[in-house]
Amino acid sequence: MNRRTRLWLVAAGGGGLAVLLVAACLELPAFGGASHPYGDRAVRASLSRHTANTIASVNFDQRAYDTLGEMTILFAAVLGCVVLLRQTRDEHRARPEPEEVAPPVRRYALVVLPVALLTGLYVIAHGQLSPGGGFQGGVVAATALHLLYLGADYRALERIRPVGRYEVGDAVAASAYVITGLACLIGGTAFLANTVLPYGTFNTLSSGGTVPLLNAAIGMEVACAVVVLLARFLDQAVEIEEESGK
Amino acid sequence: MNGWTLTAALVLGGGVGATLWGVATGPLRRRVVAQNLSTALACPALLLLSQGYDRPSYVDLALVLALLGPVGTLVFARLLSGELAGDPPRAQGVTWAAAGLGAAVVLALCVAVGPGRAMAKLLVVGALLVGGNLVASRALSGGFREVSRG
Amino acid sequence: MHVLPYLVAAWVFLAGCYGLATSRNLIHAVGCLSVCQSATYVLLLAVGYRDGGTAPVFSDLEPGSRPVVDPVVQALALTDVVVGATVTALLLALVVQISKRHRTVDPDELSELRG
Amino acid sequence: MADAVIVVALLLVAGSATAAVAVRDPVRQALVLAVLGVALAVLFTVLQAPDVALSQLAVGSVLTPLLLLLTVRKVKRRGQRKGREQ
Repeated sequence: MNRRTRLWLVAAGGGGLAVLLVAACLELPAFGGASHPYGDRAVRASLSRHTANTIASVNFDQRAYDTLGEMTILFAAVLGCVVLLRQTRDEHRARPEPEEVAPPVRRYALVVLPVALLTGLYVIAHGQLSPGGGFQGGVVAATALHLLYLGADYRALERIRPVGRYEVGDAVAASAYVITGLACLIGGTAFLANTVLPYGTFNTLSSGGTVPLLNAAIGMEVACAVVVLLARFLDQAVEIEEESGK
Repeated sequence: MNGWTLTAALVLGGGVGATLWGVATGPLRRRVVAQNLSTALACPALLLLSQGYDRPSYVDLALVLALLGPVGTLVFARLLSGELAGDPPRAQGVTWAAAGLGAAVVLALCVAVGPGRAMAKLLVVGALLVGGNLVASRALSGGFREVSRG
Repeated sequence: MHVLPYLVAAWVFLAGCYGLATSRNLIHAVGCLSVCQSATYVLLLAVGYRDGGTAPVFSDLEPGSRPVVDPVVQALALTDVVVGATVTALLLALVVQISKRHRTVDPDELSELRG
Repeated sequence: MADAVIVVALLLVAGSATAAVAVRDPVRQALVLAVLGVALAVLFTVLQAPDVALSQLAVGSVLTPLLLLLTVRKVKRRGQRKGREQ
């Protein structure tokens, strides 16, 4: 099937799909309508459990089992990357030479790194209060670590980021999520059910029962996963070379 | 008719729209500067929206964008230092204009919000935004020596 | 205005599919796939919007004082953004493997290398 | 006036998505994808979804471009030497 027939097939299929999509869009309820049955119930359930951020309550309380699935997908994707990007026999690891960076950029990276790390932890900790949560805070914290690569060079980053520890951290955080769920089971209720811990007072750091715990577990898991992911890509792009120097 | 959201719409439509045109066409050096400007203009727009919707918790968004926007540009400056070494981007004027707009928006919001914790947070966002974008534009125009492996 | 967000979501999805089908570089194809994914976020959040509504985050808002948008679709979109990024990383790892084994990233050249 | 912002954000997203697909070179596409990430974050803020906007900002501004550019560098490094050998 050469390129031309394939393009014709894409055009025909795309055209049909476009017609169906537009027809469906015209039938959808008007944008901005007021009937959100699930939304109202989710807000009521979240407020009944003293969780200020309803989205965190949906993610870590009402649909905590789904988030377990999401976390497993994330863990499997990072595992796949680690396996695919490993150093094979016909490759050797070349030492990355130190990189000379303009002083203002280096100062900026060293100043912003702790601020970004702090912001990432703040976003994780306030996950069940203000906008944020484990997923976003984990990515912000992991990106903050790589400021050292951007501001200085790869050797500086490797010194402060032992990859083995982050892989262990990834696994520990993933199992912490499951253990919290089992603790709820042992506590006499369903797996991952938020009826064991007291809900605390509304809009405080300890409110929401198990939501903060699951939030922290997901935050650590996403942060470690992104660090391991970027470590593998950086190794491939910066250090690992073919045996014949290619 | 909320003045804040209207200003945000203007900043988005005019500023970020122009950077979208700049990043999609033209030489690589202009595209990289346009990417830097897109975050430099989106952050004030987010601040205006948070004031327009009367939701102080949206300022966290502008804080994270003020932090990670310049880091994204540093990524491009670092990994494209090879291609950019040929004709380094010269965009001091535009970057200073964007930084000026950011500072003006932060000051306007500080006046509207009044003294207190919220103003302190706004000033932090403003400092990060202006400082970050100036350093990022400095990094673009020759922050990294042309590097083979990096 | 009542149907514009859904049409934009459909347009972004079709543009992503077009880019995916006619791409001559696998890295470009992975980028087009992430464009397709972002179309689903736009559709999800457009379905959950309510006129005059605000975010159901009550850290700085008195519950019940203002109409709120639908939090369930936001929870769906939120986790998918991060998982989508790691799946994009997995696809890029596959592209690196393909470029190692077949010395090319052009899908047309790849289909001719039968084993 | 809220509708005006929504329309502007939607058009920004549609434009940057079309640009991300139209640009064929992966390096330039990484730049346009970064701008698409910012446009999506603004659209999510306008649709009152700050959590999703925060997530898109964190992922779209640094993580995706860094992964794309590292892959381009790894693939190009192989290509260059292959070109030099012929």
